[in-house]
Amino acid sequence: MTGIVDPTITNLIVFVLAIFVGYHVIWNVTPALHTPLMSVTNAISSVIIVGAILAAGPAEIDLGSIMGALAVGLAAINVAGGFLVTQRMLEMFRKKAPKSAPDAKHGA
Amino acid sequence: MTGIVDPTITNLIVFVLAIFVGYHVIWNVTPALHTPLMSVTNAISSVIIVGAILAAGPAEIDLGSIMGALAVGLAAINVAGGFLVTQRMLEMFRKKAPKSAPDAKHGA
Amino acid sequence: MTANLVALWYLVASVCFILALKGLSHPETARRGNAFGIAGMTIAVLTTLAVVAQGRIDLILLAMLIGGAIGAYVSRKVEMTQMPELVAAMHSLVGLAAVLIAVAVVNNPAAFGMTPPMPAGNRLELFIGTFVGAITFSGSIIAFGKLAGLGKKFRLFSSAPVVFPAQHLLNLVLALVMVGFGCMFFLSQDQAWMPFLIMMAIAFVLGVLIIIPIGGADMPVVISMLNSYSGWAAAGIGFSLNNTMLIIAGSLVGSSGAILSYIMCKAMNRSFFSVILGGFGAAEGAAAQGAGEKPVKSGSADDAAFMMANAESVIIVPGYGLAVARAQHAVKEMAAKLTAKGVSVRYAIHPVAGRMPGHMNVLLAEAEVPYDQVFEMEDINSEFGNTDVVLVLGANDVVNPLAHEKGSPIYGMPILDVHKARTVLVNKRSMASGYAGLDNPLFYMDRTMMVFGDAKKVIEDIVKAIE
Amino acid sequence: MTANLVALWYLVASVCFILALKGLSHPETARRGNAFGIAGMTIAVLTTLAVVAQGRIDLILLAMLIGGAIGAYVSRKVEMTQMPELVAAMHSLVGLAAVLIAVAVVNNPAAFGMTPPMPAGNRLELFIGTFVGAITFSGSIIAFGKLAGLGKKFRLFSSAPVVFPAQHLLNLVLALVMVGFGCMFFLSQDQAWMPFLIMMAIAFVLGVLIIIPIGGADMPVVISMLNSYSGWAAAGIGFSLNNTMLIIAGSLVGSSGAILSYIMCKAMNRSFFSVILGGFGAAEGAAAQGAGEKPVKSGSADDAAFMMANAESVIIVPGYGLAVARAQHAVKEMAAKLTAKGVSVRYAIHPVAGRMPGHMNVLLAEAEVPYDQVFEMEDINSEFGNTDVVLVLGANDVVNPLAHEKGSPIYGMPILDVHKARTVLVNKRSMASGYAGLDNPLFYMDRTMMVFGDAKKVIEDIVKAIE
Ligand SMILES: NC(=O)c1ccc[n+]([C@@H]2O[C@H](COP(=O)([O-])OP(=O)(O)OC[C@H]3O[C@@H](n4cnc5c(N)ncnc54)[C@H](OP(=O)(O)O)[C@@H]3O)[C@@H](O)[C@H]2O)c1
Ligand SMILES: NC(=O)c1ccc[n+]([C@@H]2O[C@H](COP(=O)([O-])OP(=O)(O)OC[C@H]3O[C@@H](n4cnc5c(N)ncnc54)[C@H](OP(=O)(O)O)[C@@H]3O)[C@@H](O)[C@H]2O)c1
Repeated sequence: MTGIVDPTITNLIVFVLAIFVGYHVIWNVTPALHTPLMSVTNAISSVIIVGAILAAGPAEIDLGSIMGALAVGLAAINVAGGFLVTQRMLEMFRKKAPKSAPDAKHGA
Repeated sequence: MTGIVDPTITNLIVFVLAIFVGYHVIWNVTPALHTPLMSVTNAISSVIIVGAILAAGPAEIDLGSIMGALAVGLAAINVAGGFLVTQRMLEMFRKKAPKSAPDAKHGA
Repeated sequence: MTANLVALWYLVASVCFILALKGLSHPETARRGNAFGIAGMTIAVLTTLAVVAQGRIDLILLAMLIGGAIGAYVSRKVEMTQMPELVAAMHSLVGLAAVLIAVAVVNNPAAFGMTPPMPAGNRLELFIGTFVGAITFSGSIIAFGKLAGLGKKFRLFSSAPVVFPAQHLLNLVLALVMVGFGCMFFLSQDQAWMPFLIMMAIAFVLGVLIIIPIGGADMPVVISMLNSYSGWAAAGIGFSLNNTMLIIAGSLVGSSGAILSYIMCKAMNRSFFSVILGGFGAAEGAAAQGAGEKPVKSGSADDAAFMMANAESVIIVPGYGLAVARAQHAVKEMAAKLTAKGVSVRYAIHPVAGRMPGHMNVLLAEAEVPYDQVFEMEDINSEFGNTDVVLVLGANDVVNPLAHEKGSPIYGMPILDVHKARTVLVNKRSMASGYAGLDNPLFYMDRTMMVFGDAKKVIEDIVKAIE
Repeated sequence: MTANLVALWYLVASVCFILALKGLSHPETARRGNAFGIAGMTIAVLTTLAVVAQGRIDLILLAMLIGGAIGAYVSRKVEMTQMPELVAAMHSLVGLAAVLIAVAVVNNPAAFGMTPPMPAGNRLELFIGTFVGAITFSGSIIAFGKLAGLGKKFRLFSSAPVVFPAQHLLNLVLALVMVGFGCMFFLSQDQAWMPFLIMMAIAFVLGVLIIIPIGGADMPVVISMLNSYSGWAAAGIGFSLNNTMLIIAGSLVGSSGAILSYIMCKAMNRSFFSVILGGFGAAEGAAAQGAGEKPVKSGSADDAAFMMANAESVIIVPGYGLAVARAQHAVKEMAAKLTAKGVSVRYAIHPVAGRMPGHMNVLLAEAEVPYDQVFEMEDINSEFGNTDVVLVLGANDVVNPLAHEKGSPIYGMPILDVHKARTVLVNKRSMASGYAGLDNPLFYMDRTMMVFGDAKKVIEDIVKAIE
C-alpha cells in the first residue's frame, strides 16, 4: 500500500465497531433494568479517569497536572459511586432472582 | 505513553471487537435462514480476494504474481457464486414474504 | 511497561466493559455484569498508574482516595428515590473531567506522547471532546437542578420549560460561533489558548441553554441523552489521546445511552427531536387552572381499606408520589394483608412512572415485592376493565386519560388504562398537577374516590384498618 | 489513493459486511442483507484495484472475469439439493486462495508494503493464516467428496467414518511437527522456503486426516466449522497484511460459523468435541444388520392416497430423500389437492433434515409452499399424537425413535415424534438405512405402512390417485 495509515483512521475503525457492539448489547435490555444499566454505563464512562491520570502524571506540577489531579478526583467519585450504587440496586433485585431462573438462558 | 503501539496489537483489538459483532449478529438467526446465511458468509470470506489482488499487483510477473492471479480467480468464483446463489435462494423465500410481515420490526 | 503491554491490558479492560453491559441486559447476569465492570475499571486504572509510575503518583493516589471516598459515601447514603439526581450529577462530573483533561492536553501535549505542536488531527478531536464534555457538564447540572426540585429557589432550574423568544435561533448562532472558534483552534499552529477557552465557555453556556427549555416531564430522556453525551465525550478524549480503550468504552456508553433515549421516547410516544427542541408542557398554566372548580369525591383511609378488603381483585399503580413518600415497604405490607384475605393483588408498572426509566422496578425490588405480582404496562393494560379496585399511589401523568384526547400536550403517550376499572382509589396530597403540569380528568370521575394525604401515612392507616 | 483513503473505504466495506450478516438473520431483511454484502465486496475490490492501478491490472481483470463467469454459471446451474456440496467446494477455494497468497507474500514481501526481511510478527501471522487455509482447503475437499457421494469411487470420500488405529495420535504428532516447522519459519531470518513448504504440506495432509474420521451424518457441523475456518484464514491473512477489513470480515465469518456449528450440535444433541474427534456412526454395520428379517407392511401409492384423502389431518415430513428426488414441487401439488378436499395439511421440518441446516426450508420455499403450513420441530412435535396420517418422504434418521433409547448411537438427538401418529406412511426406495447408518424401528410398527419407490414417482402417483 502507499504509505502508512493514520492512527486516527484506526481509531475510527475501532469506534465504529464499538458502536455496533454497544447497539447490539443494549438493544434487548429489559425495561426493569434501565436504572441499573444507566448507573453502570455512567460508571464505565468515567474510564476517562485514565486520561486524567496521564494528565496528572508529569513529575513537575503545573497547570496541566493540577487539572489532571482534579479530574482524577471527579472521575473517582464516579467510578466508586457508579459501581457501588449499581451493586446496591442489584442486591435488591437479587432477593427475587430464583423466580426468574427460566430467563437464564437468554443471558448466554 | 512509552513508545509506539505495534500494529499487531491494533489488529488484535479490531479482531476482538469484530468477533463480538459477529457473535451478536448471528446469535438470533432463525433456523430457516441457515443455508442462505452460510452461503453469504462464504461469499464474504472471499474478501480474501483483496489480498490476492495485491499479490497479483506487481508490474513484473514472477512466482508471487502468478500465485496471486490464481488466487484472484479462485476467490472470484466464490464471490460471484456465493452472492448469486444466495440471491437465488432468497428470491424463493421472497414470494412468501408478505406473510411474515409482522416479523419486520425485529429486523431493526 | 511497554506500549504494547499497556495496549493489551487496555484491550482486556475493554472486553470487561463489553461483558459488563452484556450482563446488565438480563436480570440473571446483571450482578456478574457489574463485577466485570469493576474488574475492567481496576485493570484500566492499575495499567495507567504503571505508565505514570515515575510521576507524581502521590498526588494521583490522593485524588483517587478522596474521590473514591466521596463516591462510596454517596452511593451508601443516596435514597433509591434520588437515583435520577445522582445519575445526572455523575454525568456532570464526567463532562467536567473531560474538559479538565482537555485543558491539560493543551497545556502540555508532551505529557500525552504528542510532540508539540499538537498534530492537527488531535486538535480536531480535542475540540470535539471538549465541547461535548462542556455541554455534558453544564447540561447535567441543569438537569440535576430540575430533578432535585431546585426550581423553587432558582428559576433556571424550574421544572417547567424555560422559554424565551428566538431561543433556537440564539442556540444556533452560539453553536456556529463555537464551531468558528473551534476551527480557529484547529488551524492555529501554537498553543492557541484564546480560541480554546472561548469555545469552551460558549459550550458551557450552550449546555445550559439546550436543557432549560426541556420540561421536567422529559427529563428521563434528557438524562439518558446526557449519559450518551458523557460517553461520546470520553470517546472524543480517547481519540485525541489515541487511546482505544477510551474510544471503546466511550462509544459503548454513547450508543447505549442513545438507544435508551430512543426506547424511552417510544414509551412516551414523543419524537426525539421534539424532546430535544423543548417547550413541552407549556400548556400547564391553562390546563391546571380548571382544578378546584369541579367536584371530587373524597374518602378516608378506612373507606379505602373497606373497599379493597371486599374486592376480589386489586391493582396497585405506584407513581412518583410513592417514591418521594418512601412508601414502598408500607405498600408491600398492605398487599400482604390483602392477599391473606384472599384478594388478588397485582402491581402495574408504567415504563416511565417515577423519575427515571425502570425506577419503580428498583423501588419495588427494594421492598422485596414478589416478582410474580409485578406487571409491565403491556401485560396488564387489558386487565383493568375487569378489576374491582385500582389503587393509584402518587401517580398522575401515567394514568391521565387526557393522553387519549387529541390536542392535549400528552396526546399519544401510552398510559395505564386505570379509568376503565370498576372503582378507582387515588391517593395524593392535594389536587395539584403532576410532572407534566396537567389537570387529570380521572380524579373527577363518578367511580373515583380521592384519598388525600401523604402516601406512606395513608397506606399505614389502610393497613391498620384492614382486619 | 492515499493509505488513509484506502483504509476509509475498507471501513465502509467492513460496515457493509456487518450489515449484510445483520440483514441475513431475519427473513424480512435478508435480501437487503445480500445487497449490502455485494456492495461491500464491490467497494473492497474497486479500492484494491485502485491501489495496484500501476501494476498488471490486465492479469487481475482477466482472472476476475474467468472466476466470476465460472461462479455465475455455477450459481445459476446448481440444484438447490446440491447446496451442501457447493458450499463445501467454495470453502475449499477460499482456503486455497489463502495459501496461494501466503506463498506470494513469502516470495515478495515488498509487494505488500513490508520491507524485507519480513518482520517476525507478520511471519507468525502468515504461518497461522497458511495452515488454517491449507486445512480448510483439503478438509473441504474431503467434505465435498463425502457430500457429493464420491465415496463409492474413492474410499477416502466414504460417507462412513474412515478410522484406523492410533489416528488421533498420528494427528497430534503431525500437528506438533507442523508447529515445529512453523516455529522454524518464524525464527529464520531469510526467506526460509523449506520450513514454510513443509509446514504447508503437513497442513494439507492434516486437513484430510481431520475430516475423514467424521461420519457423513456429522457433515452439517463440519461444513459450518469449515465455514468458520475459512473466515479465520481470511483474518489470519489480514493480520499478516495489516489489513483491518480482512480481519473484520474474516472474524465475522469465523465467529458466525462457530456459532452455527454450536447451534447445530445442540440441534443434534451432540457435543462439539465428539463431532470433531469423529468416529460417529461406527456402529452402523451391527445395527443395520437386523434389517430384512422383521416383517414390514407395504402398500401402493393408491392405498396411501386413499388413506390421506379420508383423513382429517395430515402432516408431511420431508427429508433428504425428498431433496434428492427433487420432489418438492410434486409435494406441493399433492398438498394442494388434499387441502381442496378439506384435509388439513402441514409440514414438519426438522432442523437438520436434509444435508444442510435450513435446507428443507429452502427447498419448500423453492416450491412455493405457503409459509403458514410450514412448522419447525418445536412447534409441531406435540401435534403428532392427534394427527391421523403422517407421510414421511425420504426422511429416516430424523424420525428414528431409537433416539429415545439409551445406548443407541443417536441417543438424545431430538427427533420428530412421528411414531405417535395414528397412521404412519413412509416413502423410501428400499429398507436401506439413512445417513447415520442405523436401522429404524419406525418401519416395523403395526401402524406403519411402507410405500416403496422414488419419492417423486410415488407422489405423482398419489396425486393421480386422489380424485
Ligand atoms: N420515569 C421516568 O423516566 C421519568 C423521569 C422524569 C419525568 N418523568 C415524567 O414523570 C411523570 C411520571 O408520572 P407519575 O404518574 O409517576 O408522576 P406524576 O405525574 O409526576 O405525579 C405524581 C403525583 O404524586 C403526588 N405526590 C407527590 N408526593 C406525594 C406524596 N408524598 N404522597 C402522595 N402523593 C404524592 C403528586 O400530587 P400531590 O402533589 O397532590 O401529592 C403528583 O400528582 C411522567 O410525566 C413522566 O414523563 C418520568
Ligand atoms: N441437515 C443437515 O444439516 C445435515 C447435513 C448432513 C447430514 N445430516 C444428517 O442427515 C440426516 C438427515 O436425516 P433425514 O431423515 O433427512 O435423511 P436420512 O436419514 O439420510 O434418510 C434419507 C432417506 O431417504 C431415502 N431416499 C433416498 N433417496 C430417495 C428417493 N429418491 N426417493 C425416496 N426416498 C429416498 C433413503 O432410503 P432409501 O435408500 O431406502 O431410499 C434414506 O433412508 C441426519 O442424520 C443428519 O444428522 C444432516
